[in-house]
This record gives sequence, C-alpha cells and structure tokens, in this order.
Amino acid sequence: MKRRTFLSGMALLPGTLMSAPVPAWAQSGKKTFKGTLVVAASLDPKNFNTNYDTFGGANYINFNIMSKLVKYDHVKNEIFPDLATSWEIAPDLKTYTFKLRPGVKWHDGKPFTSADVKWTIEDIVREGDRAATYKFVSDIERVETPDDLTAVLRLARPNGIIIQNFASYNGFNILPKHLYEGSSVRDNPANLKPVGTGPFRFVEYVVGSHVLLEPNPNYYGEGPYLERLAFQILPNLSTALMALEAGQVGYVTASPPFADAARLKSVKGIAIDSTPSTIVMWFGFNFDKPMWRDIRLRRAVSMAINRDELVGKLYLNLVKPAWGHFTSAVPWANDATARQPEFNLAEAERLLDEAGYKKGADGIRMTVQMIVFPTNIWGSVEQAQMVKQQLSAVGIRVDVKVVEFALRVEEINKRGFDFVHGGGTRGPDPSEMIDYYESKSSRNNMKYSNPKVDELFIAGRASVDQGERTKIYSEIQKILAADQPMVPMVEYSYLRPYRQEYRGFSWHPEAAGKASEHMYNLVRLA
Amino acid sequence: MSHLLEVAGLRIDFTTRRGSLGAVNDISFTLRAGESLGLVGESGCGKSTTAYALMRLLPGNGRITAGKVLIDGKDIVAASEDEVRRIRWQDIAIVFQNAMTALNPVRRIGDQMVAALTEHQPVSRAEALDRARAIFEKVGLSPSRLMNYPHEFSGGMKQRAVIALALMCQPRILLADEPTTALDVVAQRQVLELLAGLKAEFGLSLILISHDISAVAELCDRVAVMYAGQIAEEGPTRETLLNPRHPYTRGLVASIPSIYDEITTLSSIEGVPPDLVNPPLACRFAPRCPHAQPICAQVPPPMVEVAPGRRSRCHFATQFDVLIAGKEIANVPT
Amino acid sequence: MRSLARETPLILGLALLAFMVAVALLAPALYPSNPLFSNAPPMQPPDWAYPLGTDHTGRDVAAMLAWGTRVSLLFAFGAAGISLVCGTVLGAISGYFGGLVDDVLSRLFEMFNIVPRLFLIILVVAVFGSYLWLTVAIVGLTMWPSNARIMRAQVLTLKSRGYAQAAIVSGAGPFTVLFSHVVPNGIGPVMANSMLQMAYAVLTEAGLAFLGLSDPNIASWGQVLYWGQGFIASAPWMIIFPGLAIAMLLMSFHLIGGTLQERLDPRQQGAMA
Amino acid sequence: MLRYLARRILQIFPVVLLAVMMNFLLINLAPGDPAVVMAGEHAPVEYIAELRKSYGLDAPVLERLGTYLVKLMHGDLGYSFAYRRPVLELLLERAQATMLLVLISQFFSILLGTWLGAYAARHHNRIADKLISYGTILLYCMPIFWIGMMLIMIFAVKLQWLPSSGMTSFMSFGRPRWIDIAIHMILPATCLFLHTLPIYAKLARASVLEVAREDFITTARAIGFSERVVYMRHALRNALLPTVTVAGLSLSALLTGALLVETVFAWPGLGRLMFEAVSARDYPVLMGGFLFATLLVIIGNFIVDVIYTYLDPRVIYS
Repeated sequence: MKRRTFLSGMALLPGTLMSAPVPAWAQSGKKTFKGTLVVAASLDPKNFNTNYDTFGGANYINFNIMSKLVKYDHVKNEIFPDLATSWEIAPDLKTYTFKLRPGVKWHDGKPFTSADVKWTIEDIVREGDRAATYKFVSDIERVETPDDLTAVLRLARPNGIIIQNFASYNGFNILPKHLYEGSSVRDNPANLKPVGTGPFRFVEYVVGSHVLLEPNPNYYGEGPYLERLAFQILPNLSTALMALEAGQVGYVTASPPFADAARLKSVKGIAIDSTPSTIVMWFGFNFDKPMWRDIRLRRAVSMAINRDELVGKLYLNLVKPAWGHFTSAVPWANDATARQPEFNLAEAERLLDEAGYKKGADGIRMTVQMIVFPTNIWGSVEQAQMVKQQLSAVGIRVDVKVVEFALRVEEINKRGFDFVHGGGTRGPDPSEMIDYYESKSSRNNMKYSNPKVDELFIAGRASVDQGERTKIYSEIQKILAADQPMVPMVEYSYLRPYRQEYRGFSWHPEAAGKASEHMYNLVRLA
Repeated sequence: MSHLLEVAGLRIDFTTRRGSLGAVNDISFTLRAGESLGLVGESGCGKSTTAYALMRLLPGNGRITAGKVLIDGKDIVAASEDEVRRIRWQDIAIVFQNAMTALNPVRRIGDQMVAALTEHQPVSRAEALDRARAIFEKVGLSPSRLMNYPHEFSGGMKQRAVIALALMCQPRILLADEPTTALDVVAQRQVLELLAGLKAEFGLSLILISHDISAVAELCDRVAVMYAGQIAEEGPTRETLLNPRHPYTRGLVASIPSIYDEITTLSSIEGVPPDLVNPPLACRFAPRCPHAQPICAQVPPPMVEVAPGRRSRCHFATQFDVLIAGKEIANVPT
Repeated sequence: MRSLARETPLILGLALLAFMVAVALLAPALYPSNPLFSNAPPMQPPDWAYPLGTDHTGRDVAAMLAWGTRVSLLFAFGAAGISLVCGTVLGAISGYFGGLVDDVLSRLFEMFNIVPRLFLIILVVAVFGSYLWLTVAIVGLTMWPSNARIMRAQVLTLKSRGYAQAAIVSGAGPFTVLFSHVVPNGIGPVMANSMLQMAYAVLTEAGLAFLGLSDPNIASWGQVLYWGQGFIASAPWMIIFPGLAIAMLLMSFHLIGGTLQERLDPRQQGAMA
Repeated sequence: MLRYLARRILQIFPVVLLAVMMNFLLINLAPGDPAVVMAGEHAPVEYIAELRKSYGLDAPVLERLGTYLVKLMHGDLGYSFAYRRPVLELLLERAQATMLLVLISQFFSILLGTWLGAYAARHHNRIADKLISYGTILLYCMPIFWIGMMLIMIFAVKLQWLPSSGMTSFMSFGRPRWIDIAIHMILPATCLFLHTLPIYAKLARASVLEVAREDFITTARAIGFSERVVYMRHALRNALLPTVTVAGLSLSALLTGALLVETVFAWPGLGRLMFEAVSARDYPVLMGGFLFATLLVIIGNFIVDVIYTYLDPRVIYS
C-alpha cells in the first residue's frame, strides 16, 4: 500500500523532495575507484545508439554510459529520478514539466541542458515509426525549454503513463545534441564511441571481444566505485559460466541453466541470486486458423498443460507457474483471481471430443506446429519440448520448429503455425501488456482481437490514478482469462551468478531507488 | 692371396603374404682383390637381392637366414648396425640399377657426393669438393656441373654421376647393379667402357650384376649364372660362356647370336622360373630343362667342381656333352 | 595368425560399426517411448536404471544416444552416399570425356573447394531450417568434389586399359564403357575416401548441433552434446558419453577407411621387394 | 615467377568470379529479409520498404549482383547492415584475431605433426608407429569443440592456469598487450592444434613411407647414413610436398574450423563474425567473409607454389 502512494506521489507531486541529496563524498570532492568488474555479455553491442534501432546487445551497456530522464529501480520496480529531478503533470495529462539536474556534464565536458532533452525527444518524434523508441514519445507534439534546466513536453493527446514510458527498459536515452545535431543520426560516429552522462565513460569497443568503460568522476548519482568496468562478449553460455568459475568474469548477464544452479552455488567464490522478473513465458494460438477460434480447444490445451511439472522439471521450482495474463511481480496491477483453468486431463479430453477432434486409431487427434525462438531467457526450446510431451497425453502431436531470430517475423507472417512460443517483459507497468493483446500491435503474433480489450488499454493509458488503473487492468485480465488467447506457463525469474567479492548489483537492497537493472554504479569490491 | 669378399652358404628369405619366400638359397662365391665377377640370370633370380645382402641393405621383409658374408674377413651378417654403416661406401659401394631415381632429386649432386665422403672421412667440405671435382672429371663429367640438380642431367650423365658418387670414398669393392638398363645403346657402351677404365685405373674389385651377358663377357674375369635363387654355374667368363656345363647357361648363351656381338635382349627360355615360395624339391631348373632326366625331378643336384675354378649345379655336369647330344647316359647318378 | 594381426584394424572397425548398426536397429525395441520425453528425474548420474544418466530435464541419455545412433548413421551413409554418387558420376564424366566438359566440371570442383564448406552448410541450414534430411543432403552435396577428383584421376588412367579399349572396340556406347567397365574398376579409392567422408559427416552433425542448428524433434548425439555443454561440471555424463559415441563411430570409419585406402589406392601399393 | 603469378591470377579469376556470384545468389535468394531484421520487430511496413530502398535491396537480384560486382572492382565491400559500419573495416579487425590463431596453431601442427609422422614412418609397424597412428586417429575422432571444452575444464576451471576465453584480460593490466594475447591464445590455439595435428601426422607418415621406398633412400642407406639422417634429412624433405599442398589448401578450411573454436573460447574472430552474420542476414559481411576465404585459398595456393620451388628444384614455373 505504501508503494502505491509513493509511486503516485512521485507522479503527481512536484517538489524539492524528489531531488537527490548531494552525497558526502561529492562534497569532499575526491572519489576513489577500486577494482575491475568483468561482465559476461552474450551479444555484441554492435552499435550504441538504441534510440532509433534496436541493438539487443547495447542496452545493458548503455545503462552505464547514458542516462534517461527517469529509471525504474530493480529492487522494488519503482521509478527514481535520473536526469530529471522532479516533474509536474498538468491535470489534462497533456503537459509535462521536467526540472533537470543542475551541474551535469557530458563525458566530453560539455554541459548537459534542456536543449539536449528537447533535441533527443523531438528527433525521435521526427523519425516517427522508423525509430524503435517512437512508441514512447508518439503522443508528444513538441518540447519547450524555458530555461536550461526546464523541459516542458506538450502532448497531442492526454497520456498518463509518459513517466513510466520514459523509464521503460527499452526507452530512449538522452543523447548529446552537440554531437548529433545536423548529422545523420544513424551514421554518427558517436554511435560507436558513445558520449553520455552516466556513471561510466566509454573507453573502447573491440568488436566481438569487449567493451571497456572507466568511471566517470563527475557522476551525479551514487558511485561509481569500480576502477574499470568491462563487458566481455561471451556468446556461449557455458563458456561464460566457466569463465565465471575460473574467476575471469565477475557477473554473467544470461541466466544459467536452472539445473546447474545448485552446483554453481556450491562453487567457492560464486553466489547465485534469484530475482523475479516481469517476464512471462507463454504460447499463443493462431487465430487466423479457424479451429483455434473455438474456445473449447483453447481451454483443452491449457488444461492439458501441467505447469507444476514444467516448473519442477525445467526450473527446479525456482520460478513460479504463470496462472494469469499479467505478472505477480507487480501486485498492484495483478488480478490473482483471473486465472487459467487447473490442470485436468480428463476434462481436456472431453472438450476435445466435444469440439469434434476424436482420437484416431493411432491415438492422435491432430498434429500441430509450434514455433519457438531461442532467446536469452533460459528454457524456451525446453518448454516447447515439454509442451510436446504433455500434449501427447491428450492425443495432440506437436511438431516443434525452432526459428532463428532473423526469420521470426517472416515465419510468423506465414501464419502456418498453430502455437507460437513467446516470452517477454510485461511490466513493471501493466501498459506493457498492450504489445501482446492489442488488435493492431505488431507483436500480437496470435492475431487475437477483442475490441473491449483494445478500448480498455486506451483507458489505462489515459489515467494517472493508480486505483483507477488497477480496476482497468484487472478487467483486461478477466477478459483475457475468459478468452484464453494464450497459455501463460511460467513467471520467469533470473538467476544471477556473480563472484561473491562484488557487492551492490542492481538487485541488491542497497540499489533501491539508486540503480536500474544493468547499472553497476553501486558495485564495489568487498 | 686371401679373398677380399667371401660369400658362403648365403640364404635370404622374404616374408610375404603367401608365406616365406627363399629368394636366395645357399649361394657361395668369392672375389679376390682386383677381380671382377659377373652375376647373370633372368629377372627375379636373386642377383640384386644377393648384391643388396652384401651391403645388408635388404628391405624390411627380407632377412639373411643362413650363411656368411665376409668382407676382408669381417662378417657383415653378424656385424652391428654401426659397423655395417662404417663398412658401407668405404669398403663396398654400389651403383644402383636406376640412375634416374638413385639420386636425391632435391639436393645438388655435388652436395650429395660431399655428404657421402664427410660421413665417413674427417675431411673439410673444400677437400671433399676437390675430390668430387676430380672424380667428376674421371667419370667424364664436367666439374662445372657439380652443383646441378639430378634432373638437369641426361640419363647417361646421371649414371656417370651415380658412379662418381660410388667412388667418393674409394671403395675396394664396387657393386654395379644393372648399371646400363635404363640407358640408350650409346650411353650403355660409354658406361661400360667407363667401368672398364675405372677398374683398371683404381684396381677395383667389381661385381657386375646384369642380364646382359655381352656386358659381363666384356668386363668380367669370372661369371656366376644364377637361376631361381641359386648359382647354376660359375667359372671363368670366357670358358663358361663358350662351353657351358649347365643346361640353363647353355640356353642363355644360345639365345644370343654371338657372345661378343652387340646384344641388348636376353631371349627367354621356354617356360617360367619356379615359384620360390614352394620351389621344386629337386633341380629347380628341371621343369624347364629340355634335357631333363627322371632323376632331375627327384634329387636335388649338388654343386660339383667340373674343372679347377669351375662349378655347376647339374646332375650331368661331368657328362654334359653326352646329355645334350641326347645320347644314352651311361652313368646315371643316383 | 600373422595375417589375423594384419587385419586387426579392419576387424576392429567392422566390429565397432556392426555394434553401432545393431544399436540403431534395436533402439525402438530398447527404448520404445519418445527419447525426448522427460520421464526420469533430472540430472541423475549413471546408475542401474539409467546406465548413462539423465539430462537436465529428466531425459534418459542412453535412450537419446541409442536413437541418436540412427541419426548419425543416417548422416554417415546418407551424406557420404550422396557425395559418392555425385562425385563418381561427375568425376567419371569429367575424366572420360575431357575437353570442354572436363573444363567446366573442373572449374566447378575448384569453386566448391574455394567456398568455405561449413559456412555454406550453416547458411543453408539456418535459412531453410534444420530439417534432418535437408541437412544430410546439403552435407552430402558439399562433400562430393573430393570424390570427383579421385574418380577423375582414376578414369584418366583406366580408360586406356585393355578391357576399356576392348569394350570400345566391341561397339559399346561411351556410358556403357564408362559405368560398366571403367568406373567399377576405379571405385576403390573413392570408397576409401567415402569412409573418411562418413566420419566428416558425423562430425558435421555434431558441429551443427553444437551451434544450435539441429532438428529439435529428433534426438541426436550432437543435440545431447549441445544440451550437455552447460553441464560439464555438474553432469559430465551428458558430455562424455555422446563424445565417446562419436569417437567410436568415427574410429570405425577411420579403421575401415585406412585399410581400404592401403588396399585400394594404387599409389600405396607395391613394397620394395 | 611474376609472369607465372599473372597467369595464375588470370586462371583463377573466372573461378573466383563464379564463386562470388554463387555466394551472392545463394545469400540473396535465401529467405529472411535483412531490412526486417534491421528495422526491428515494431517497424512499420513503410520503413522496411524505405530501408530496402536505401540499401538497394529493392532492385532485382541480378541488378544487385551487377552493382555488387562493380563495387567490388573498386575495392568496396559494402556496409554492414547489422553493425552499420564498412564491411572491410570489420573484416580486417576480426581477421587479425583469426589469422593469428590459425597461423600459429597451423605452424605448430605442421611442425610437430610432420615430425611425429616421420618418426612413425621410421619405426614402421613398431610400437611407436602404432602408438602414434592410433593416438592421432583417436584425436582426429574427437569433435573439436569437445576437445575445447575439456581443455577449458582442465586448464582454466580446475587448475586455473590459463584464461578460459576471450583475447584480453581485464584483471591484470600490468602485462604488455602481446603477452596478454599470447596467454589467452594458448588454449584455443592448442585446441585447433590438436585438431589439425593428426592430419599432418598421417600425411607425413604416409608420404615418408612412400618416399622411403624410393631408390635414393636406399642410396642414402648404402652410403652409410644413420637411419635418423636418412629419414629426417633425405626422406622428409621429399615427403613434404603433400603436406605443403594440404597446408595451403586448408587455410580457408581452417577459417571455418576456427568457428567452433572461436565459439567455445569466445575468440573474437572472423568465424564468429560470419556465423552471427548468418543469423542477422548481414549480407555484406557474409559476402565479404566468403570473399576473404576465397582470397585465402588463392594466397594459400600461391604460397604453396613458392614453397614448392624451394622444396623441389624440379618444379619450375614460367
């Protein structure tokens, strides 16, 4: 309950309360840095400008180099101020006034001002759909800068979740206007030698090998404490884990196989923390195939899935079974009563018979195709295999097809599949669910469409009142539970393997309100 | 005068997939210093094998299973590997059949000659080179070609180079294994003349292995005719060839118009040599012999001395005229 | 006795291969249920119930390897078979007819030599999907040039032999002469090479699987290795047993192939005696 | 030699052209639209079309091939879709790491493999020969990535003697860079070395055995050289030609063999770059990589020819 008031207060109340106190060491002037953290990253960043194009490998590095206006912390999933120290939202939800942090300098020494904010946002708006982060700023008409430390956003439509959008993991970073203005943003040399305002400064990027950062002594927030932060690119997970065991790497971003967690934990010097995420793993039905529009079939399939077995065998009960369409990690927006049907093979068989899919002589009712895309989240292919096994019990034969990333959109567009596997973050703000369920969303791979749900999503966006929003999203979840367009299976938790000598990772309690996921400003050598 | 080389009861077996093959069986002969011996016979009769055995150079599947090879009184068969290596090229050198391949194709001829000498004698490279030059001249090659690669020489020149290589350490015995087979007629002539000249000049003891009887007749004091791994007949060259005491020698000689004519081919005697894995128990030549008698297929003929310095392995060596005349043989050995 | 010792590699190789074939044939009888179903407790070390242990999702490693034998043998025989047929036919034609045909085909061989083979395979598999048969076919289709080169050389030497000439004189057509007289006599070294290609095909399957490019619906040795790579320390049996299986099968190909090569390659025949 | 080189280039040119064209068509006709990958999942159709246009992907494939070839003539390998950087720059950066790995491991495996093979041949059919022959076959039968994992397990994780992955150490900055790289290279290079060693051992053994039957070897023995000299000085050099041929030809094959090693050891090489380019449909990088491999074959062949003239005086190019 306390959380709600805090969050809504943050959104509504302007005021000096929100500006971070100046830490003692900053006043004394001298910072000391110690130690090196090597982070095993599975992807090459390729390019650091993620405002316009998606570079999956760049995000977790950018969090340390660049800043956003606001960020989510990683302990409580709450918003904390970054470059913006406070903000004011007009009652019509069409004007947002941000007060910016004074005295901030870009890594190249130039001062950070509201002009940078204006340029960053307006350039994304100008690019429109072509920019990956456009959806977060699409309602913004223009940005006004009455002074160097004030940015006023003028919106075309009321929008109550701009702050959450700006804090989103995939949200835009504030870029230095003085380096970008007047150039082609996609070919700018700063994309490969990023200049930001974050806790670490860019030193070098050797393609395929590593990205090296050094501490920014002028960082406005707490930290950094490390002398050096390196991201070593180790695409192979087992290689990364062995490097961790050998002590060459301090933290592995990818989740290790859950079956290996117990052993890894027992290795001297290694700690593994389990941190819940807002990721839900699921598979959805292809509504372009008439048979899947029959709710009996969808219910039958959902009932034949034994989530407890899945969670036990694949994840050793270290993750939770997913019963709803949102995530229990964000309680205020989660409706625990909107649940999937319980595991019930007999009822599933009955429904299948009733729908007209009788067992053949070989015991098989139908053969379906399930497409799955391997990701960094552990276990997508394994889950598909398990679905195959569990559905075989009710006479449904599943052909699993693993599709690589580049073919994903094309494969989905062929519409030949019956089930599509997916997994992605649904929070912290429930508005993120829109991607999967809204009729026109490009990530609505199922082609599920319910006008009521679409309407409710718009309503959810147009309010800042949490109580009201809870009601709206609860209603969405109830409809989804009845419609059952997808079968949520697992509420994913990350396993975070790291060397014990490091403290202050983003999920450690001290990071609350100070660091977002993938920020290492608080990490120090014990 | 003692013998420089003495071979006694030599037996050589080859291990083959079909079993043990007696390539050479009970061979004995001697060679005095300065003397030259010709080994003649059809291919596969064991001539070359015998020559290789004299240097203990048999291939991996061949073994000397009996007998002795004494060079200057030292038994090669029983000697250690190191001792054999010291004897090679110093005491006994060989000119191989195929000059085309006997030289290392990737090293200069001069270097190969120098290496051969320095391996055995404590001489400097310069001294060795001087010697190589001198020998080159001796064998009729221009010293300026010393640093050529083998492929830059013609066949005849290569054979001369091979002979030059053999002479580097001034061996006392020179084995020449079919030294002319790969050459054209003119070159053959020249090489034979060269060998004759060298023999005279250096007092070499020479063993010439050849199926070319005319060459042997020209160069050798003595001749040993081999058949199926054995010596069929042995004696002074002229006498043996003009008046053979073994049907095989006779057949061999008869296939040539005149011994002292230019002859390039050895016309064959009807039939083929026996299988040496399972050789005939009695006379090995009997199956092909036009004069064979019942005894020939039953009793192995002993080597008999038919005259001083002349031996033959034929039951009828002493009554040879009678045998070939086809007359009744009065005194059939039993 | 002595000849038996000579044949040891061949006998050993044939015995290993026979064992593998037997396992492949018996797999459905030994492990009737889908080997990819998780019916066992996960991460079990080898014991009586699961002699090769179980994997991280509770699948029996022995069952997966037994079924995987089929995949590996399919790769070995399928890919090498395709390569054998293509290589023999094209190499023979190239060597026999010479001229323009030979020129064009020789350029084709060269081109395949130039292109990095594994990447070609990866590209096709990544693009068209990791279907078993497709992968087998593409592996086979990238291997044939070496067979073609050997066959071409064989035909060049054999076509002037008596029996070929006799067949030509007796009025047989060029393809008849080529494929019923010349090719059968020259196929030996190609067969020897095929054994090595089988080994290569099995390794390629493992390599592709290791890169995550194999059919997820089928249990194969490479798949088990792929899954096992994350558990080197905690479930070494997931790595060791498929590794051993691969080594055993490859060993059998190499032993048989080595013997064939010694016997059938004209260059390696004829000792000094 | 120069004239020979010119002729060789003229000869190889059509083959290279053919290979480039085949690569181009294969890559460009493959399903999977690079524009879709570039634009990302959320991109609108118009943007994808726009991207296609700006990268020339909307033209018919044959026209694109023509454009590509013309650009290639001018040394322009294009622009990476995935990295938004010139392909040549990327290739050169990554090729260094691969070539370092490949050349060093190749050097040692040729040296040691040839020595082992010659040693086995010298002791033909004896125990040393059997040990070497079976040992190398066994090694050859192990998947390369399997060897790699075992090496990491033993030397990096258990013994902690050597770094398990990457090319650079971030923990100890005091070392000179080349020593750092050398230390990181030990395991991957050993892995690749162990993989190629059997090839050269087998090759050397077979060709030394073959050469050992030649007459000049008998001559060398007759002269009285020791067996060691006979084999190492006389037989080996003559037996090296096949080794050189294979070494030259395998340069590009090694490039792909290095892929698995690079994956296991996270070595920032060309193999991985190309593998990732497959997933990203990064056509220009793929084409560049293929072209690089092609050039390696040609360079390899040329080096082989040069070494031939040195090894065998009978070989003369004119």
